This record gives sequence, C-alpha cells and structure tokens, in this order.
Amino acid sequence: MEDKKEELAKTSGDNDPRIIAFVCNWCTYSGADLAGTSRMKYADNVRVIKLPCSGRIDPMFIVEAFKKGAKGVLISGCHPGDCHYISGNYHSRRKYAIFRNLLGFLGVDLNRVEFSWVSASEGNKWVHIINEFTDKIKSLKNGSNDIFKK
Amino acid sequence: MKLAYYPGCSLKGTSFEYEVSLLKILEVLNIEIKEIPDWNCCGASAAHSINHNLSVALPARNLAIAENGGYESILAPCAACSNRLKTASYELKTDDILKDKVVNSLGMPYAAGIDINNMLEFLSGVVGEDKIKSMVKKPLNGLKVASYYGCLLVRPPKIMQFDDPENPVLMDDLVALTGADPVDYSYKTECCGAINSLSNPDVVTTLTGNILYDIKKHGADLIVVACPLCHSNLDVRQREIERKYGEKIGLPILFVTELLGLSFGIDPKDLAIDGHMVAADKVLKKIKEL
Amino acid sequence: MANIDEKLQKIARDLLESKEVSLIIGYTGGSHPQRMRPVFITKPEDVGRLSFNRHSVQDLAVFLKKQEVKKFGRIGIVVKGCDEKALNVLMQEYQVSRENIKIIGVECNGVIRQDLADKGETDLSENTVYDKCLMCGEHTPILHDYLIECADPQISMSGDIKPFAKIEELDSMSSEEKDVFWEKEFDKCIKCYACRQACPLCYCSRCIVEKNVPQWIDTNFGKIGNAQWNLIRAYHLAGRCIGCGECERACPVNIPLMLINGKMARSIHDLFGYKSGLDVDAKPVFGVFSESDFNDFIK
Amino acid sequence: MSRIGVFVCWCGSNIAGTVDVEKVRDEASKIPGVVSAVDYKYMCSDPGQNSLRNVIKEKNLTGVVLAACSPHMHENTFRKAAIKEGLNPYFVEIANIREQVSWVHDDKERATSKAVDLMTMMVEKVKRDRSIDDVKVPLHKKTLVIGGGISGIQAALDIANGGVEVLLVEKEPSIGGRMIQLDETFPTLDCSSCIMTPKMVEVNQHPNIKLYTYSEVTDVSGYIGNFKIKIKKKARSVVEKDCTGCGNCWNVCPMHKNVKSEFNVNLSERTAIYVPFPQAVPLIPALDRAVCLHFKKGGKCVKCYEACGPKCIDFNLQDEIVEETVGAIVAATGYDLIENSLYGEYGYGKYKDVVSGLQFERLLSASGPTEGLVKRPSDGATPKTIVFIQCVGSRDPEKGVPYCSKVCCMYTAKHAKLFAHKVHGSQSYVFYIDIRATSKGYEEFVRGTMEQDGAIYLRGRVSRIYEDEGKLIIKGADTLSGNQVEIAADMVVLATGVIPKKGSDKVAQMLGISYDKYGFYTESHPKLRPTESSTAGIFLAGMAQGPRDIPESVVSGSAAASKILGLFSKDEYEVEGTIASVNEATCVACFYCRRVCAYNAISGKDIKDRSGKLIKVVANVNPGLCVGCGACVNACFSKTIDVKGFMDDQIYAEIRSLSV
Amino acid sequence: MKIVINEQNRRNFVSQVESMLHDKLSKCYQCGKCSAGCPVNFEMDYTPNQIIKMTELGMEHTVLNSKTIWLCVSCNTCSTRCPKGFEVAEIMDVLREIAEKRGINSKVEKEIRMFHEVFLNNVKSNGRIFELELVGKYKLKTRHLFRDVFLAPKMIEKGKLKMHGEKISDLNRIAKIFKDFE
Repeated sequence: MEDKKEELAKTSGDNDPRIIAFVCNWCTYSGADLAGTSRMKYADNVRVIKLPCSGRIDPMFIVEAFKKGAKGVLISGCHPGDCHYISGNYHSRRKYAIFRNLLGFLGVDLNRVEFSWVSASEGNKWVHIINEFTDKIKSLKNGSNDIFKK
Repeated sequence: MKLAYYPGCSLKGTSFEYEVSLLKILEVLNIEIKEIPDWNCCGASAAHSINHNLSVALPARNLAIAENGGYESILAPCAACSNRLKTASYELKTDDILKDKVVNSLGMPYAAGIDINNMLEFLSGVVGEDKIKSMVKKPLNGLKVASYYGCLLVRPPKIMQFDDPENPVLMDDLVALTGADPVDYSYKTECCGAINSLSNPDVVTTLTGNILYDIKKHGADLIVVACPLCHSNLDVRQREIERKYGEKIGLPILFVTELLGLSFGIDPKDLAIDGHMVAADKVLKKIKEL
Repeated sequence: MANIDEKLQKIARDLLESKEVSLIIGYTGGSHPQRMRPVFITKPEDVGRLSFNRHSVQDLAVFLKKQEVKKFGRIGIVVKGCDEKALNVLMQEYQVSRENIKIIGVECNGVIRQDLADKGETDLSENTVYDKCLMCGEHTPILHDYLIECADPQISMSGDIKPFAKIEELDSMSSEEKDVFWEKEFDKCIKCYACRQACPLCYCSRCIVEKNVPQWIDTNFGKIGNAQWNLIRAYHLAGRCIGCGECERACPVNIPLMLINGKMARSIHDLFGYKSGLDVDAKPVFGVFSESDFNDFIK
Repeated sequence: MSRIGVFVCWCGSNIAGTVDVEKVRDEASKIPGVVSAVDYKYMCSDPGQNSLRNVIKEKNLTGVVLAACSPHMHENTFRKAAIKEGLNPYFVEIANIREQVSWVHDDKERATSKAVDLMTMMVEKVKRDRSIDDVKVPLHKKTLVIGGGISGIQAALDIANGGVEVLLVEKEPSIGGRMIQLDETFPTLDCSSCIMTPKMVEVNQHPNIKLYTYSEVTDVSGYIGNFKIKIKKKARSVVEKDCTGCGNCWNVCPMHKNVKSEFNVNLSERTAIYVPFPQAVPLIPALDRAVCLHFKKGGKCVKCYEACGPKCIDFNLQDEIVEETVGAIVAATGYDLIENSLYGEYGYGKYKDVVSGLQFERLLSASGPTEGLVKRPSDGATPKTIVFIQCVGSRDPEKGVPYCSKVCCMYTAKHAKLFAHKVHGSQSYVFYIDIRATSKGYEEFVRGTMEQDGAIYLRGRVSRIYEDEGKLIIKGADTLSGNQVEIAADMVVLATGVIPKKGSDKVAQMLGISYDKYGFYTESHPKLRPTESSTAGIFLAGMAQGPRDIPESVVSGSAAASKILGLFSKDEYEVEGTIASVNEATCVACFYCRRVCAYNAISGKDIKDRSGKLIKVVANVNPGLCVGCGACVNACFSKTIDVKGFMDDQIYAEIRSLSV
Repeated sequence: MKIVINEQNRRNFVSQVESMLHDKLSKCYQCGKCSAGCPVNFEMDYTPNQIIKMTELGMEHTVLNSKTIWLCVSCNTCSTRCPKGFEVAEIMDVLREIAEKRGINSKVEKEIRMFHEVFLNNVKSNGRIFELELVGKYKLKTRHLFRDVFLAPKMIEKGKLKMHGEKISDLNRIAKIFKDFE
C-alpha cells in the first residue's frame, strides 16, 4: 500500500507545481500588469522575475530555476521588432533556440521550458499562456524529471 | 571538350538549311560535334502547354543520354529545343521529387550537371569571336543585317541566362564580325506567334508582319535568326503577309550560320540558302559584288 | 614523409633566422614511434626536431592561449585543416592577430587514433582514424602562409558516418532515456577540467566555474554540478567549437563530449546556416541575428 | 549587515481583500536581515510615505521592500521618498502583489503564499543592491547637421534660432539639396526656389551657423554631449573669403562641353569651375579638378585665374581637415533616384525623350536648361503628348525596391498639370497602379489634374516603349477597361522612385547608427521615437529615413531641432545609473559584448602599465551610450560584464529564495 | 457580370492552381504589365491579369473555358517583365493542364488544343516529329484541309517537307515516359 502511494506520487503529475517566469520589463511585465488591471484570473503557480530585457535573460537561469525545484520555466519578452532595446530579443532568440536543443539533447523534457512573446497590450495572451503552461506541467509525469533536479 | 549535338526535329525537316549550314561552318572551323544517339523530340510547346511533367521528362532523356555518354555540353541550335532542354535542366536541378520520378522513368542515372548552349552561346562562347573572325574570308562590308532574337532565346531570363533580355546584342556582335552592319530596330525580342503557325495563322501573320515591316523600315537587307520557328514564320509566311497588308517586303531570312558561312567564303549552295521560300538572290548578288 | 619534414624544417629555419617569428610550435617524434608530441622551437639549429605525420593528432592552437606562449609575440605554428579552423575562431574573437602569426599549413588526410597507434597501427583507413577525420571537409588549411602538401592518400569512406549516426540515435530517444544515458556518462565526471584545458577555444582568464558571486555552477562532484558543467561547457562552445576533438581525447573518463559538440554544430548549421572556423571574416553566429531567425518554438 | 524594512500595502481592499497582509508582514519579519516589517492601508498616500521615511530614519535602514502595486506605478514615488532620507534610491525594491497577485487570484491562502514569495524575492534582491549613482554627461552645446537639403536647413535654422551654434556640412558646392532642383511644388504650386532661396540665404547669414560646403564629415567618435568630429573641406581651388561670385571665372572656362551638369540631371553642360546653379549659396565656385584643363594638361590653362579680379583662384589649395566637438548630430543625408537604366523595356538612355521625373522638373523650371519651356531633349521640339509612367522602380521587388516611394503620385500629377499649363492643347496620359494622395489638399490636387487639366489616367503599367518615326510608342494596359493600350507620344516621363543617397550607409557606419535593408536610417522607435536614431545624441531628418514629401521633411528637421534644443536646455545629460560595468581583471576582450550592443556603448580600452606599455585590452562601457539592457551580460562567457540593478547574483538570489 | 463566391470552391481551385504553380496568386497586385506587353492580348477574351484575378476569385468555369489560356504562345514576355516575379506564363500552362485533365472541351480555340494533342501523339508514335504526318493529321482532325495548302508544293519543292519520317529505336522508353507522366 505504501509502495503504491509512492509509485503514484512518482508517476502522476504534481498538483501544485512551481513555475518561474523570467520576463522583460517593457512588454511582458506590462502585459502581466494589464491582466491585473483588467482583473483577469489565472493560475497562481507562477513566480515572475523581472529583468530589463529578454536580452538579459541568460539561458543558464533556466537551469538554476530547475535546480531550485521549479517544475516549469517560462521566458517571455517583446515580440520580434518591438524590443525596447532594439535587438535584445533577437540576440537571445538565437541563444534560446540552441540552448533548448542542448537541454533536449541532454534529456530535459522540453515541455517544461516555454518561450513566448507577450506585448504590453496582451494581458489576455499572458493569462492564456500561464494557464496553458500550468495545465501542461500538471499533466506531465512527475518522473519526467531532469538532470538538474534534486 | 566533348560536344554533344542535339539537332531536334526541325533541323531534320523544315529547317534542314540550318543543319546543313551549321555542319558546313563547323567543318571549316574544324570543330567536332557528335549527334546524341537515338535522341527524341523535346516535346516543344505542346508538352509544356498541357502536361508540365512530360515537358520535363521528354528533354530529360536526351540530357541523360548525353551526360552518360561523357559529354560536357550540348549544342541545341534550335531555340525552342534549347529553351526546353534548359528549362528541363533547371526544373530537375530545383525539384528533387520530380527528378527522382523522371530518373526512375528514364531508367538511367542523371546528375543534372550537363550544360546546354543555344547557337549564339555556342558561337560566341564555345567557338569564340577570335576564331570566327579569323575565318572571315569574304567580309560582308556594307551589308545591312537585322538580328531577330524572338522569345525563346532570351526568356525567361531566370532560366535562359542569356544576354540582356530586353536589349540583346549577342547576335548583332556576330553579325559585326562578318563585316556587315547590324541594324538596330524595335522588335528584336517581340514574339512572332511561334507555335500558332499552324493552328492560328491569323495571329502569326499579324505579329510577324509587325516585325517584318519594322525591320524593313530600318533599311535592312536581310534578317538573321537562330530559331527554326522564327525562321519558318518570317520566311514561309512572308508572301501571305505581303498579300494581307498589300505591301512588298522581300526580306530574305538567313540562319546566323548561313551568314557566317557566306563571310567565310563558302558557296551559298553548300549552305542550302536556296532552300528558303524567300529568295536571297539579290542579297547574294550584292555580296558577290562586294 | 621525410620530404614533408624537410620542407617543414626549411620553412621553420627561414622564419627563425629572419626573425620573422621567435617561436615555432610544431610536432616532434615522441617516446613511441607512433606518438607525436608538441615541440617549441626557438633556435634555428633546433628545427631538425620538427616533424609531421599521420600521428600528429593534437591541435596546437591550444597553446596560443597560454601566457607563456603569448609573450613570444610573433609565432609560427604548424596546423592541419581542422586546427586552422581553431585559429580562425581565435582571430574572429580577437585572441590572436593575423600579423603576429605565421601559419604553416599541412595538408592532412586523417590522423590515426591514439589507442590503435599505440598498438602499432599505421594504416590510414576509415576504421583507424578519429571520428573528426571522417567528417572533415577541410583537409587543406585555407588560410596559410605556407602550405605543405600531403603524401597520404584520401581515405575512402563507406558513406556511413558513425558520429552522425550516434547523434541521430540519441535524438530518437525519449527524454527519460536520454536522461539515463547522460546521467551515466556525467556520473563519471571528476571535474578535472581537462576538457577545458585541452580546448583551444576555452581561453577565458577566469572560467565561469570559478565565479562564485553568484555561484553559477555547483563545484562539488554531485550529479547536478557535473551535468551543469558539461552543459555550460557545450553551451559556451556552441557556434564556436570547430570539432578538433581535443576535449574528448583529454577526458580521462571517456565522456563522449564530441557527441554534444557535434549536436550543437549540427543544430547551429540547421538553424542558422553557420559553420564555425571556416571564415575568419565571418561574424560569429551569436554576434549577429536575423529578423527571420527560427521562431517556431516561441509562442 | 543588512537592515531591511518591509512595508506591506493594503491598497484599501485591493490587496488586503485577497492577500492576508498581516501574514505577509509576519513572514517578512522572520527573514534574517529584516529589522522592520509593517503594513499600512495606503503606502502611496502622504502619511504612508511619511511612515516609510520615519522607519528609514529611525531604524537606519539599508534597504526597503514595498509589497504593493506594480513598480510601474509607484517605484519612483518611493524612491524619491528614500532620497529624502539620504537612502540611495536603488535600495528600494517593489514586490508586485496587486497587479500580479491580488487582482488576478481568488484563493486567499494561495494568493498570500505567492505574495510572501514575491516579497521574499525582493528582500533577497535588495540585500544585494549596490548604491548606484545616476550618470551625468556634460553637454558640448554645439550641433553638427549633415546635409544641406531642406530638412537639414530647417533643423539648422531652428537650432540656430534657439541660440545654439550649428555646423552645417554639405557635400556639394551649394546647399539646397534636391528641393532647389524642383520647379513648383505640390499641392500649392509655389515655386520651389522662391521659398527655398530665402532660407538658404538665411543659413548663410546666420551668426550661429557655420556653413561647410564642398565638405564631408570624415570621422566621428565619442558620444552624446561630446562627439569629436573631423570635417574634410575638399580643395575648392577658390579662396572663399576673397571670392565675390562675379562669374568671370566660369564665363571664360574653356571646358563648357562634355561635362554634364549634375544640377540639371545631365540635361545641360557645366564648366570645370562652376557654381551648380545661379542662386547657389554660397555663391562661390568650386573647381572640379577631375575635368579641369589646368590639372589635366600640366598647368597650361590659367584662363580663370587671369579673369579673376581679386585673384582668389588658387590651384595649389589642398584638402583641409577641420576638427570640431559637438554635443548632438542631425543626419539628413537625403535621397537619390533609382537607376532607370534597370528598365531595358523603357529604353531610358537609349531614347533621349524618355526622361526621369527629376529631369522633367528641370525641363519645367525657369532656371533649367530650357528656361522653363517644355522642350524634348532629342530635337528641342515642344511635345504635344506626354506619357507619364508611375511606379518605376517603386513597388517592384524584381528590378527595383518593394516599397512605395510616396511622392511620385503627387509629382506626376503636378507634372501633368504644369505641362497642361505650359503647352496649350497638349495631352498627358498617366499610367498608374494606385494613386496615393493622402495629405491635406492632395486628393483635390490629383482630381484637379484630371478634371481641370484634362490628364487621362489609365490604370495599368507599361510593358514596352519603342521609337517609331520620331514618336515614342508606349505599349501599356488599362486594367479597368481590360484593354491593351498603345499611345504614340512625344515624350515619356518615368516617375522614378527614391532610394537613400549614395554613401549614406557609409555615413551611418561612421556615426554608428542603424539602417534598414534598403539603407534608410532606422528610428529608435518607429512610433514613439521617430526622430531619434539608435544612438543617443544622433537625430534623423528628411528622406534619409524613408520616402517623404517636403512638408514632412521640414517637420522632421524641426523635430530633430526641438529634441536637440530640449537636450541642450540643461547643462548635463542625465542617464539612469543602471548600466553595464566591466570587471577589467577578468576581461579577455573577445568583444562578444560589443557585437550584441545595439547602442555602440562598448569599445576597447587599453590597459597600460606605469611605463606606458600596453598590458592588455579590455571592454569598456560608455556611460553616455549604455542603456542597461543587459544584452552584453548574456553574451559574456566569463560573466565579466554585469548590469547594475539587475546583477547576476541578485537574480540568482531571487531564484534561490523561492520556497518550493 | 456578377459572381457569387463560394468560399470552399474558391479555395479548392486556388490551392490546386497554386500547388501546380509553386507560387501564390496573392502575389499579383494587378498592375497589368503582363497584359500591356502580351503579343496576343488582342485576340484574347480576357487579359492575362484578369485571368489571374478570376482564378483567385475561383471563377474556374470562366478561366478554364477562356480563349486566353489557349491563345497564350508562351513567349514569356509577361513573366520576364512582371515586377513581382510572378510566373504569368506558367499559370497559363497550369490552367491548360487542368482544363486538359478535366476534359473541358471548350469550343473556343479547340484547334490549338488539337494541335498540341496531334503533336504529342506524333512524338509518342515516332519519338520524333514527322512534319508531313503532323500537318496531315492535324488538317484531317480540324477539317481545315485547304488552309495553307498553297504553301505545300513550294515547301516540298524546296525540300522542306520530307516524305519519310524517322523513328527512334527505343520507342518502348518513350512509351514508358508517356505512361508515367500522362
């Protein structure tokens, strides 16, 4: 009986997963604020860390978040062409694309890493992305852990 | 360089003068070409008009035979044939799925590497201006010659990669080598009606008429072409056009090989110039008197 | 072979005598006939020690990052096609300047694996050379001041390239399977950083593992720290690694590092059409961007 | 040791309704380093701010965290309050528990735990905050304007009238640019030189404007407030201060054939020593050494020197480099026309009577080669029928450019109108695809060309132009009636599109500003910062940015001027201190940071020992240019560069503070 | 004229054309340069740019029965000068091919179609064109027995019309190619 419980806990999804979101100050953070001022409701699993620009979001932050026990990591910035700092999102997009391949190759379940462009006017997109991502993480087997997890 | 020769159906039929004169000047130039064994029709306009894939597959057989025979490039004197061969080569280079299908159907390998030259590219690129110039024994000084290019040599430029598509000069340059004066006129690359020759002669006489009268107005003694289809429309239909518009034209239409042959001092008979519908007697007389 | 050595020695002598360089980095015969080791020549009378053959595996460009080599100023270096790519990257990244370096290129048709060479293997074949030689498209150094032609025949290949096959095999695994695979591999890691030392392109004066505010990488031998180190090493070399394979050769516990490097090189070529080390004038793949870069993974 | 104060705001019931603020406060007080934790109804109110100030003072706080509304709302409010108590404003951090907690979640317990998390993250961040001083850059109050066309002139005059010194640099011997080449201007038909010449003269006489014509900017370094520039004054061969502009020199110059006049777009000739046009400003000739007989024939011809009264012609003058320092720059480099010869089917260059729009302007202009009488170039006859073809080069991705050149619809309508006015009984035909006439009075103007002036508009493009017995045969189409149309005309005017001025890309590279794939300079923000370039202190004006008409060019010149006057209204330019900084000890100068910096803020810096010997080169951040985006940090392998306010250790601390 | 757009039919037709054309119909912005330069436009019932628009609108009956698609002589003037790089001549090929496949036997310009068919039959049976046979069969089929007949004697006299055709030896291969691609 005990064993079964443990088994269950291992294979079934996490009910209250923590998600860390690294977002840029100008677009996505403002978009998330807009969701608030519009009183939209979304899953409360996300913890937002604000940075000046998606160009500042180092892919290694993803690893650190997993180490800390996050079950999902979201990176979000301004849409291509809208970067407050001209090209920060373009430069990091290249890095994310490659880093993502690297993570996947080393055995990280890429369902746990999400990237999005959310503008300051896309409060609804923010809500949608958080809800969808949270549901997805909840549905993943707990066993699909990765090598950066204790 | 091993050169393959793709005559095409016209050169074996209505435009036999083209082949006769070509082989003659190559003999004088001491250049050897080998006819592609068991070549087939390229499908001409008919195939691409109603069956795109067939229009690639038919020429592909000739390309593959030549390539497998170890040839580096093909001479296709007929503008229509060279156009179809180049188009097929281009399509096979860019469409891998079609290529696989075609190679399968041909039952022989094809790497799409062989080069295709039309007559003008062959003369100026492979033979070379210097060699041609050195063979000119009978300069055609004072003869006014209009070069008519038509469509198939120049268009579509993406595939043909031939000269300036709006204002080509390659044939005019060859004319100048013979000592003759190239005549500039407006309709160099206008269409003569092409394949509609049999099915829609009215259109052809209108379009060809425009070209002939424009050249006439610019004072040419004769017209040179590098396309059997153009030749046929300008030559065979000339009487009909004169009748339609009630105005004499009387312009002999020579293949560019014939003009070169004349400047090399070859007997007009050996160049089959008497095979044309519009007699070239006056011009030949003028040349004789030069 | 002797012919190659003579040519090499003549070039070296001329360079040293004319004082165009004050150091030549090359290969010399080692303790064992099938082993070559690096040699540093500063005097014209020592050039007789220089030699090159199919056992000259090491990428000598690695020495260019060393302070004790840098102080020589103008340096001559013997490079194979693969090594020359490392030079290109070092020049792209301002670590070496073209004026200070004389490139003695040697054409190479493959080098024999050390483990086999030690057993006496001397034949060049698909089965005896390093994996990198099977994938090599640049046998002849493009950028060079001198070029010595190779006497070795080109290796004939069956067309079935092992390294690619292994990448594909891993790609087709589930993430759990990959995790298991890498956990086993990384478990062996003893954090000796030999991979870093052997890499001609790991030239930071303070490696990120040594940065402790914040502590980017767990420095203990734990599972996580091992994985983190191997990840960041591969990430920092992505788009730069020229595939010389020195890291894997240096690894005392035989972690298949080139598998990760190869995967990265492939991804970068697939996504951005870039191959590192081929063009000294090219902009590094992570120094530029295109508005139309791959965007499908972003919502 | 940190002494942190945490202030939890209720925001009335906005926060307190969903978040247990007392719990947040209690949790805060448990965190090591937190010496005070309070909650309050409205932290942003005056009493709220006062309580904040009191605690800072009483507890001698080293850091403040407010768990309140979004930092985008009140971060500045609280930072100002902190400054008043002598605390560096960057020691104030906000945990956003309203917009991102109480307003978006319903479950009070879970919302509270999220609020605690966010508050904790900020406490960990604030512990690692460093004092940051805002950067103050001194301003050298002088402006460089590159380009003496209408937008450059407008910018120069506005700035100079604002009391700031201006250096106006023009490549040609005279200012005036493209506008002075135009005849009358749409839609009001005022004569271009009548409205332009007074402005040119004003520039020349303005005490605050220093005019450099026949000159080019060759080098720019430095940054906002302090650009070091070099201006090359090309050897004019005329001593400017002595020249009276009498014209004796060019009247005797024997080189009056074969040199095409740039001003008249090759429709006339000019002499070797010349002024481009009679109203040139300054009215001082330049000697074109490439064609001058004196220079070509070993000094034999000295006719102009002999004719010159004040003897101000000096064949030995050399290029001169002038060095200046300016605080701001306006780039107004203007435009060129697309090469018409790309269109073999239109016979431009082959048929003399096929001309470009700008050539037609010269044929209409009273100062042009035909003195304003419309005559065709081939035989000087007055054309009765002219065909105008729009979108030549524009909207043509195959041979030209895909964009719309914006001015051609209007100038073609103007051409057709002026032609109708000048040649009675004449007829214009205009081939167009769409008519774009969207500014004030434009639509009415185009309608007028059709309705009053009788121009026939045909919707379609032209495929081919032939010459036939002195006429040009135009083969076009009218897609509205579905017909092929053939017109025999006396002349054809191609409404050629515009491209950036040749060499403007080189100027951009020198200035370090970005440009798009066509070469037009890009704005810092296409909507909200349309005047600023990507580099601080460099502003844009005129067609250098993209196709625009005269009023828009003038507006952009004035906009650049007002930005610069605003900038110069203070003595120092202040930027936020949250910028990047380099650890010189560990930098290996791979310069990936420089590659990704969109602001040119990073350069190399030589580190030398006491004897002056170079030890190494490191990356260096220019505080005047850096905006603190952090792209460089992401590019740095050894983490040698970091950005203040968002340091790596702070972000790591935030991540590590989370309870999972 | 009035059309009622059935969106499903329109999309089907457009996607069929586009997949054969390897290009997008929306690329065309209707400048009319194709029609302006077309040498046979004067005989056409719809101008080339109208054909493109009507195809985009899904007017398949009208375009497939048009004279235009059969009158096009593939001179490529349109494609060469198209500012958008749209393959105008090729869309005519595509529409002809669709019409041929669907067996649309439009009365208009039937002769041109017949010519193509007779031509290809000639290739199929000989591997090459035997011109006299081609002309004869074509005239029989179209019943234009006497058109151009005045040309024949002189052409025969000049040696232009050969009495015997050539056949290639590997006719099996030609048959296979036709089979594979017909």
